[in-house]
Amino acid sequence: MNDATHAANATGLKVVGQRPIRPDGADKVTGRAVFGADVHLPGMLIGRVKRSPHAHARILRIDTSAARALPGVKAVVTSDDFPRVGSEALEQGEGSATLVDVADNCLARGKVLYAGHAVAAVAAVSSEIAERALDLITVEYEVLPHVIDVEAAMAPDAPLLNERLFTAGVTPRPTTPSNIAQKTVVARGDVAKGFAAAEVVHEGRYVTVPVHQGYIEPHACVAWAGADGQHQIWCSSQGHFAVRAMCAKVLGLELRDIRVYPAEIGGGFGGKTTVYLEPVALALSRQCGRPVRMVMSREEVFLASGPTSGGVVEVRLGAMKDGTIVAAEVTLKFQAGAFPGSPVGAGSMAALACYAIEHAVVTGYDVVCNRPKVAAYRAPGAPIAAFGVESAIDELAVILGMDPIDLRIRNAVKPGMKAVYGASFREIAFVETLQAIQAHPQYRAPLGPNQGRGVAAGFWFNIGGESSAAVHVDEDGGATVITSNPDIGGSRASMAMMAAETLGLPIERVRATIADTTAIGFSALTGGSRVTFATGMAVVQAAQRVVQDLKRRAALTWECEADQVEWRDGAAYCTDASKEVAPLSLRDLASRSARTGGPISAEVSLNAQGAGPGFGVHVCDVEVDPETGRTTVLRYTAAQDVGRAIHPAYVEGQLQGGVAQGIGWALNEEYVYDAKGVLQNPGFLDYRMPVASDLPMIDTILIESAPNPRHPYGAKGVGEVPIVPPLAAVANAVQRATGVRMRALPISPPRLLAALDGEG
Amino acid sequence: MSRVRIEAVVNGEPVEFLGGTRQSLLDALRDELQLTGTKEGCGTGDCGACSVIVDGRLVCSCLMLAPEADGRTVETIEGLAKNGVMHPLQQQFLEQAALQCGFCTPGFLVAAKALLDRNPDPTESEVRYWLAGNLCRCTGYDKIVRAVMDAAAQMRAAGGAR
Amino acid sequence: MSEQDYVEPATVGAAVAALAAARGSTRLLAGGTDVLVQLRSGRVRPDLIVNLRRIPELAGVRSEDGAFVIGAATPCAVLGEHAALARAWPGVIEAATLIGSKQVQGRASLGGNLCNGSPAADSVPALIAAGAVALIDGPAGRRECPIEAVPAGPGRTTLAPAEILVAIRLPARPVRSGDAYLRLIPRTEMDIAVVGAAVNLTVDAAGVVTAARVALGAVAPTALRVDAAGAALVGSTLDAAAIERMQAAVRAACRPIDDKRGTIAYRTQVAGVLAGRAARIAHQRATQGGQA
Amino acid sequence: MARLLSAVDEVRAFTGTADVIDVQARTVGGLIAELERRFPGLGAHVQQRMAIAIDGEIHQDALAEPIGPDSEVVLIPRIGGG
Repeated sequence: MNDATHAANATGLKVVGQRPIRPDGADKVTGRAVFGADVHLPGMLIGRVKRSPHAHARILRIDTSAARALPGVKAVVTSDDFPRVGSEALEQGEGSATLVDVADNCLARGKVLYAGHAVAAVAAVSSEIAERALDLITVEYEVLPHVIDVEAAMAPDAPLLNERLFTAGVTPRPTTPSNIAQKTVVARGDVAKGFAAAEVVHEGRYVTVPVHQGYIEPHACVAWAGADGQHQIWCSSQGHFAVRAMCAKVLGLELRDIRVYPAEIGGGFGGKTTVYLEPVALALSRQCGRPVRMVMSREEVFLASGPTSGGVVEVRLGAMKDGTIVAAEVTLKFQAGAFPGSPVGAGSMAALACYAIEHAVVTGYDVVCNRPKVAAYRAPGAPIAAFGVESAIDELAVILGMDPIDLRIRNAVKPGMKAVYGASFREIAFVETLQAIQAHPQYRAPLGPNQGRGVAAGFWFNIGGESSAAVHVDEDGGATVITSNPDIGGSRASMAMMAAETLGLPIERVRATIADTTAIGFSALTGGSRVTFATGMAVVQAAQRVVQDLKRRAALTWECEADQVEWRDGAAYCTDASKEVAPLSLRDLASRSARTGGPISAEVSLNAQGAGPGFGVHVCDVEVDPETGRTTVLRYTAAQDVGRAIHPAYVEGQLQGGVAQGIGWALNEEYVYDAKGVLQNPGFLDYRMPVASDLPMIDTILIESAPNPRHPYGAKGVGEVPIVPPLAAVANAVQRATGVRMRALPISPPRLLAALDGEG
Repeated sequence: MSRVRIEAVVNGEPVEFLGGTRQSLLDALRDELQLTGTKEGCGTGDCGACSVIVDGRLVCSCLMLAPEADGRTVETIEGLAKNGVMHPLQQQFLEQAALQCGFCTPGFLVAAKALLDRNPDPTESEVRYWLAGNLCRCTGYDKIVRAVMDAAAQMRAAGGAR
Repeated sequence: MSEQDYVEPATVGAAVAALAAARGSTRLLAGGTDVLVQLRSGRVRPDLIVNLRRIPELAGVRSEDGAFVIGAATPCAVLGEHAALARAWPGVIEAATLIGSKQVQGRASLGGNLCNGSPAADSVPALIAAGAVALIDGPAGRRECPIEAVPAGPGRTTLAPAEILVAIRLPARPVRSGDAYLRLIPRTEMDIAVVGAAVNLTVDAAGVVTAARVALGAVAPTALRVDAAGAALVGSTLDAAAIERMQAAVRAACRPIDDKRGTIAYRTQVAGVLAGRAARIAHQRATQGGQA
Repeated sequence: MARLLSAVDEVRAFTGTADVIDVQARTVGGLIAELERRFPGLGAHVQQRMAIAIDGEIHQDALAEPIGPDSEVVLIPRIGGG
């Protein structure tokens, strides 16, 4: 069972650390929750997108006249309806993209860069008419050679996606264009000296393929242009302020003229941090003045929305016989898709972050190719880099004859040590997390024939950033917490809990809501495992301001000094013994708020600093059918340094969800392209994500021995670390079960059987 | 596509609506009857988010034509709670955090109800294989399976299915 | 499409008449689990859809002196709950109840699985191994043919334009018979078979195989009956040598393709593995309970 | 005087080869102005594309954050999240 050793009750906390029912839960289990596609407005039109059948082609001519003439069609747009924009950088979760690339990805301009690239869109009174209108749009293409594999795209003679793209990060500045958008280097010490001193050197080349976030809700939005130039958008996204900013920039509008309402979001995992439909829907609505609903089909989600990179990870480790790793050299080549912006930067910094290696260099290449533009996917870049590094470390353990966890403990970063990427660690519990797995019953449990056990570790930075939150006290002494971060994994529960704890209220008297862009201050998007940390900090500060205000009002009522009032368990107590006064509860003060200054509320906006990095260690048991190459996951346990779990059940849920995605990534998920660069498996039948019967229960251990002092309740980001270890944990388990080291993902039955038969 | 008159009993209520002969039952429930609790995740019967129960049989509403519902009973997520009182499955999903984003939850609840109607005491494996047609990307299924088994136990203790 | 583009005939005759009278393209609907997907993707745009689910003859299971007659539109979930059928033909029922999820099982039918013409259809190898017979009706009246005569290639059957598959008859079978179906899918559910293998055999009192039929899925343009494989088992008690002979015959018969689900080498290799395992299960079922 | 380190070569593009620089600054804002003065373009680059770790704690866009006299300041690429 889950071994949640949370220290909440030890610290006198009453709400934080408990497992209350989330305040927004009932709507989601009764079907009342409104997701993007559930928004229904009078006179609403249906929008559909015409997409490129070619992986790479110049657009010669688009003829939309027949489509415009079809009865029932109310608007048609192409990139001609988008203003020309510049190449300023846009903040978009991990995948930093430029404005012109985002715009060109919504509606292609001049060239289509992947099969599925949007070329035109229509809005009509029914989806049937909209579909017929798409068939009436004719597009003349000049088909160009295409390239998808990352190393093929790097080759000097590869077809060029952008003749004006020169590799950044290389001095002197190259003069010939290339598909390599950027080269990055993260280095420390003297690698040559390190390898010279090493007693054992181990090398490996590891390959992953593109995978999709796999959220079950396709992208959806409704846009409604106002006759006065003030527009409204309802959408499922990870950040409606980010959607507002991107729509305004792409369409050349003012931020104040676009109001974005957050619908419930059906999963994102980083993939809903950009825009695909919203600017197009708004452009269509501006042409006809009617609301336009656009919902991607599942096929469109796979064809045209951002997966993560496929990558090549070359790892070289130099170690002493006692297991100390003295030198490491890693090269990462990541696909960026149609436009620059793969997560190779973050992947480079995360690759060796778990280990104190004196001499290290990580070189990264961001490479465009004829695939959908990459978007962030949960700890972007780290799972790919970790698949290489954690597999190589496992092989090193075998060479050195060491227990794989002992080898990791020997090299593990500890508080005060400097990370390879430069910053030094403060409160971390990586060693304790390793020891927790080593002490877990699964690590010693006996294994049968064709069975094997693998371990792997993982790291993610976690970020802070800008957040706003408000706390309103009702006249009857209840409270409402308002934030602007879409809640995907239950964050409204943790916001309400942190406010309740600070106000001294039981959780039942606190509600949490997500406000639209006009009703709360700006917040950066939900991603980077930042919401409980950064927005939580804003919630607690707002609640603290309310408590200060309540103490001031009590002092006013008792006519004593403000510092003679204490706030405990939701009530004000007077410390001046001479005043025999009964305590004043929140309900008392709220019901008479008019007499003490008016309504009680506070809003705080901040840029949260000091986000604490997270570490995960996983152990996975598998059984392999030697005659068919099928792998079955028998048992799985994930331990993670979480600072302090605010709502332990939802923290466990983050670990279990990340593990399931990681297992899918390791075993069966992949894009299959044909010779013409067209995706062959754009659907849940042949893009094989794990189903319920594929997985065992996933046990979790929450390590809370290093709370983050920069957060009022010690919280750290937890959402992204869990997806980093599983790829290597599964691969290492398969190696122990079969003796075959699989260095390419996915480890699908055909590939594993071929390897078992020696053709690997 | 022509439209035909359809009479069905949805969540115990007789309804009458016009449905297209190429319109799926899923689209009819959502666009004609405004019952948006049933979701489209794929439109090809591979994700289970559109699960409904027709004449007692668990099906994907995206794989049925609207006219096929004529004369039949349809149960959707909106009908699981009776008179505003949540079904034990709904309660257990909330208490055990068996949902995160909640998009797949309606499909899981309807499918789990169909299971417990048939098998009041399922093993973990029986729950997992019955629910294999419902994809979830957030939870890793652990808490969903536990919530279904605990709801089954709660219902057995309370004397059988409601 | 002004005139009727969707009909639900109440009898086989009315259905055949509707098909014969249709001017444009037509599509039959039983469970709809393939047709709806094709409609949604735009791969098919039939002018007329004929829904067969309200025709009594195509629904339900009847047993006639040991044989079973299964209505072509009967949902596989119903077959899975039919105790006598499941006891008599565990292999056929295994195959039928592997098709898709529980939700798909609530609609998908053996008739649809057969007439959709997918080489990887799960139920077709088991029906072929069982020696099942297709009962067909059309303008030229009723006819019968072995199941293996129906598929003609990916997405194609030998049925004439206005013909309808009415039912599938599983023959009465001698005592001490057993059948089994296995398939290879990367996950544990929800995938289309990369390879499928069915074995149906009868043994004598000593457990020696007196009759055997082996059929494969997803290794040729249609499901494949492999007579040489069946013959390799006859006269044996499934000793290792007999199994290897049978596996060699199976692999020799495979003509698979490389596609997004599997490679030629993989399908050929695993077809032998599954056929061997299915044979052992069928033999065990035959010697244990035999046919009730 | 704060000791500035960088492990990332995108900084070396501005500073030539120096990985360790001593910089006179009491806040992050002051540091960025000083870097812009001594290595034209580096200040703007750090402002837009990088984060700053002061004694191990990462800060982004925190111009007012104080820098102690013997603080260790590290320039690292800006980190996002998925």
